[in-house]
Amino acid sequence: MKPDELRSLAQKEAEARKSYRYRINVCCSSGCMPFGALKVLSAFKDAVKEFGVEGECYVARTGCIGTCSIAPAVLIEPGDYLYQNVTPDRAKEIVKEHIVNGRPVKSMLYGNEAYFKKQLRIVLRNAGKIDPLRIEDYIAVGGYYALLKALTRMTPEGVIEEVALSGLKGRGGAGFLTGLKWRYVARATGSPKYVIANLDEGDPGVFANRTLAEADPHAIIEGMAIAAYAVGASKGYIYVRSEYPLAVETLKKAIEAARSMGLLGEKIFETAFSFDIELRLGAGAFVAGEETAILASIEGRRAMPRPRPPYPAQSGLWGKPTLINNVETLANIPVILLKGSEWFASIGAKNCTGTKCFSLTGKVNNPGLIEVPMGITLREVVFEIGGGVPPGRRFKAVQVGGPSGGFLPEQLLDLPIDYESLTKAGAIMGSGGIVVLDDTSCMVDTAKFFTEFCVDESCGKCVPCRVGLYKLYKILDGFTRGEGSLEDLQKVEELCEFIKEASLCGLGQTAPNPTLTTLRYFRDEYVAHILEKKCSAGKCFKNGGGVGGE
Amino acid sequence: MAKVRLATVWLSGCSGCHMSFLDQDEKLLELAGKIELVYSPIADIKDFPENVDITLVEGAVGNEEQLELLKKIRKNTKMLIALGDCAVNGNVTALRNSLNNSVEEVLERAYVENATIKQNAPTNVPRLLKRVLALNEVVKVDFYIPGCPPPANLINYVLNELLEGRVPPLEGRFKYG
Amino acid sequence: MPDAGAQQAGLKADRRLMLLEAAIRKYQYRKDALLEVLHTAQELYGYLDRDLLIHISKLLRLPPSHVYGVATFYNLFKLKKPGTHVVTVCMGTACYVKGAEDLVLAVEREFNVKRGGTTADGKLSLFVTRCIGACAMAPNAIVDGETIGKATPEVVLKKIRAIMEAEKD
Amino acid sequence: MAEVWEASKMIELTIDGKKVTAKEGDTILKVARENNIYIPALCYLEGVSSFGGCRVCLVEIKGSPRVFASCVTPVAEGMEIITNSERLKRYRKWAVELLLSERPHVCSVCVANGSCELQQLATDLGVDHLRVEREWTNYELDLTHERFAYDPNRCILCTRCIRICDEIEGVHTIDLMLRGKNSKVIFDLNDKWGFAESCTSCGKCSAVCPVGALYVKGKPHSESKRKELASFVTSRRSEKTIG
Repeated sequence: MKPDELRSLAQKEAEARKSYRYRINVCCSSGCMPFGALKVLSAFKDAVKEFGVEGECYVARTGCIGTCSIAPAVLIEPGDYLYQNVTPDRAKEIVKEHIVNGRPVKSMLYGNEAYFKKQLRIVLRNAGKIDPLRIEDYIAVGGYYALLKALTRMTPEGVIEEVALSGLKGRGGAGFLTGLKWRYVARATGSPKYVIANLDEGDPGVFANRTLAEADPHAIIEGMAIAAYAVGASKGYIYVRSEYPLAVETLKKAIEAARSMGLLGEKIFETAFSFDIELRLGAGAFVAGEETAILASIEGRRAMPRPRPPYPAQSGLWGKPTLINNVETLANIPVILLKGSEWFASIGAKNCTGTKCFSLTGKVNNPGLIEVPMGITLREVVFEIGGGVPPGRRFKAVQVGGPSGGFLPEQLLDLPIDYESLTKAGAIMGSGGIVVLDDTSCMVDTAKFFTEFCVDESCGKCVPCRVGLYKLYKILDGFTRGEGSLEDLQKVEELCEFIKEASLCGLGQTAPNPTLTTLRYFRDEYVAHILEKKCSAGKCFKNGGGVGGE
Repeated sequence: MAKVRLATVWLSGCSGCHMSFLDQDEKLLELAGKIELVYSPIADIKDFPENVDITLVEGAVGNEEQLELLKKIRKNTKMLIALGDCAVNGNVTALRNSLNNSVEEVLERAYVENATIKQNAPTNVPRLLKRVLALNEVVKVDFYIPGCPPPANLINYVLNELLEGRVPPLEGRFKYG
Repeated sequence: MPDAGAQQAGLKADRRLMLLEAAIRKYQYRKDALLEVLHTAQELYGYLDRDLLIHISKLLRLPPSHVYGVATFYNLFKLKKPGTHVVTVCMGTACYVKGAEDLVLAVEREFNVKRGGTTADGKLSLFVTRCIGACAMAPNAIVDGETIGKATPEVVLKKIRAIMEAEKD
Repeated sequence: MAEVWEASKMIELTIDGKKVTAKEGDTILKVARENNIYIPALCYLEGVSSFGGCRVCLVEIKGSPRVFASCVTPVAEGMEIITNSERLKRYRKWAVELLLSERPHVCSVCVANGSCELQQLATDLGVDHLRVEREWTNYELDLTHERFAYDPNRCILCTRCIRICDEIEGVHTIDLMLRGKNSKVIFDLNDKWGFAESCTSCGKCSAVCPVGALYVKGKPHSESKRKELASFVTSRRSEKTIG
């Protein structure tokens, strides 16, 4: 594709968009699909024809709008009218009233403004508003312009500098400065170099990356191409969980579309830069999301992490310099290049710029996919965006950071969301899961649940993680069945320290977090389990013994 | 100075640790000057006494009677010592834990399948526990003397140190297992 | 033409085998394509049996133990034939918090099947999975590919019973 | 050859306060051993690639709060390494205790009793009891090979056998199956050893097994064991890995 062709295509698309008075965006992401989104989509298409308004009303199949609790969700532009729990019957009524008569159907609207008020959508800028399967839709909203800019008006070092100045940190969890990581790879000797987009979002309860891929796959592809240009790579891999069939399909089609338009392949935009992407599927191993394990998996081996150094930046795929970025990190890149690092750095908190996507789930009134500026407090997320816990229940704890994230109590809710504050409190940013617990959850049982998850997902290479976690699980399991003594609590702490400090990779190093934070903030529950055999949530002691109230 | 009240107990084990204890030979005489043996399989005392200073326990906990006895020992003893590997970690006694069968199947295997005469499992004896337990799985243990069996001089060394009021470090002095 | 080794490995020279070998050719017999090849094989055959693994190891020139190690490392690959019908209960955080365990227990009890296993008659398999990503509709169960959101034991059991009944007719 | 020597720079560092000179790129464990400083290790085997799994050879490096597996961490100029702090002893003890509790390691009925590296470590580190519950796994004993035997109940998953079979014998008969606590050493497609077609019966695996999991039938374990490979093997290997 020539630079001019991109511009003229964008223009043509934008005009076509303008020619419609209304645009009906039907969310067809994994959150809405199981609840009949495709039927709703065809119902809208039929209704538009039936009422003869297909000339002024465009029906689009889009990605996630973010309000997964009201699936299937439909967004009508202009005015961003959001309809909830739409059925094929309701679709017909909406077309008749809203489009034909110009009267939005108030009774079906999702009237929750607070949910959107504190959100800021940069990564999810296009989610729910473009058709992910039409590359033209992406180009119409300025897609691939950043790549064009990078290739034609910036040096690789200039791109790295821009990303570095933006202060963007890796969104995969560890929070390493993205610009710095790129520089390491750019400076590493060895050829060829590789770029890997990490979409192995194995954390239970986290679906931010999946939603991004389903809603705006080209943002990831464009980000990867820019990264490849910056570090000098010509080959990229997207590593996706195979449990995400829709994301896999969407990405596959997006890569093909980009290839057929010449946005991937040889001599992109008639420059010397060539880059192509291959999709690689995971197969159900949480640990494969770890940097060195992802390498093993792409090389077709057991996804067992290896010690670092050498870091993948020096010796990655097949021993070559490799850049591994989370897909959310990559989706930020095009915006940073277009709007500038200064603009990006002005968003969020000091030392922690930009936004973060979270899947907000658990005992909260408005679960869904949210994107918030860094530095926002947990209270704002849980109570303003999430609308608090269900009526009649009491907030107990919030878990940030997936299965190895810590649990934070009420008194820490004013903590700002940034890498440092979370780590200090015993939680982690992780890949973006926020799970809210109310008084129906037992903290001992919950710690046990997450420890069990990590036991199942441990690769088995190092002793602390393979054996230590299992022993920890057994002790916690004992507590929920009325076994154990107060002395065991100290043993648990010692064992946790060993696992945290001596494990080989991030899985083991963070796996004790749920146990350690529940011990730190909810010790009284452990004591009640041990001494009184009492579980205030009524979860434990179900198989004989104990006096847990049901 | 009053003599230290010492007890030795034999739970589920082969008695090899007690043999090793007796192998202290002439050093036993020295020891005898400092202690009073208040309970032991080698002395005919029916009930485990109160106010015991040190109890050496050989063997793992294999049946209900031993479970009760060990709890009583703990209650009546200042310092409880696990003597030998069965007491320390179950050892040979606990090998039956690998058979995921019920207690009945274990008995069947031992007393019927592998018996040549009188093929029937004993009935009027304490019931076997489902799982053989090391001492520290039941009660708090104050000191461990590993070995199968622990050598006589190790037992002697530990006892003498303890009688002197010191807790001897064992790193490198014993053989694990 | 199917590879000569296929018959040796006891595989039928059918369409599935043709597609599998075509996929392997597409990856140019590269050793690092093992995961992709296993994915393809499982899609075609439903599960990975011994003959299939031997054949793959020969074509990719990988040691059998390596292939077996990889196939068993990843949860998704099944080495045993699953039941005619499959129930999968999501055990992700959101689902667990909202009572997914009760769903599993209900199915286990009613159909006498353990999680990860298949009923004695081979009719029903029960699997648990870690997060299908529909957390806002937790708890979720998937019965023969159909997702049931905000599931209760009653609804899930009813659905399974209906499927099993339909089978009988 | 000459190139290789020129390429390896010599650097200085201290181990436990002792100044030593080392070749750049060498691991901490190798340098320590060359200087007669003992760092305990279990999964490490000279002559094959390092695994870094047992976490027994952990050391501290001044300036970092972390601990490092010395068998895989390369030395660097000016590094100050501590090999024997109280913290390290605590961690090593946990590692050995956890291994002993993972499967039924009953020394008195084990072929390796007296020549077992795990047993020796337990002794050295003062593991006089286990703080966690023992697992009594019941894997089937594999006696199908005419010369060797395999008892998975004694395996500590150090992967020495896997590495030597792959890297020295070059056949890769052995690998791991499953993962995490269910991991198990297997031959070919989880076949019985005697039926594993690719096995050359060379015996290297049993010679390097640190415990009594793989052993030669009818021969005292102490006589069939080797902690180190023949020097011609190790020297060739280390040359290869310099570049």
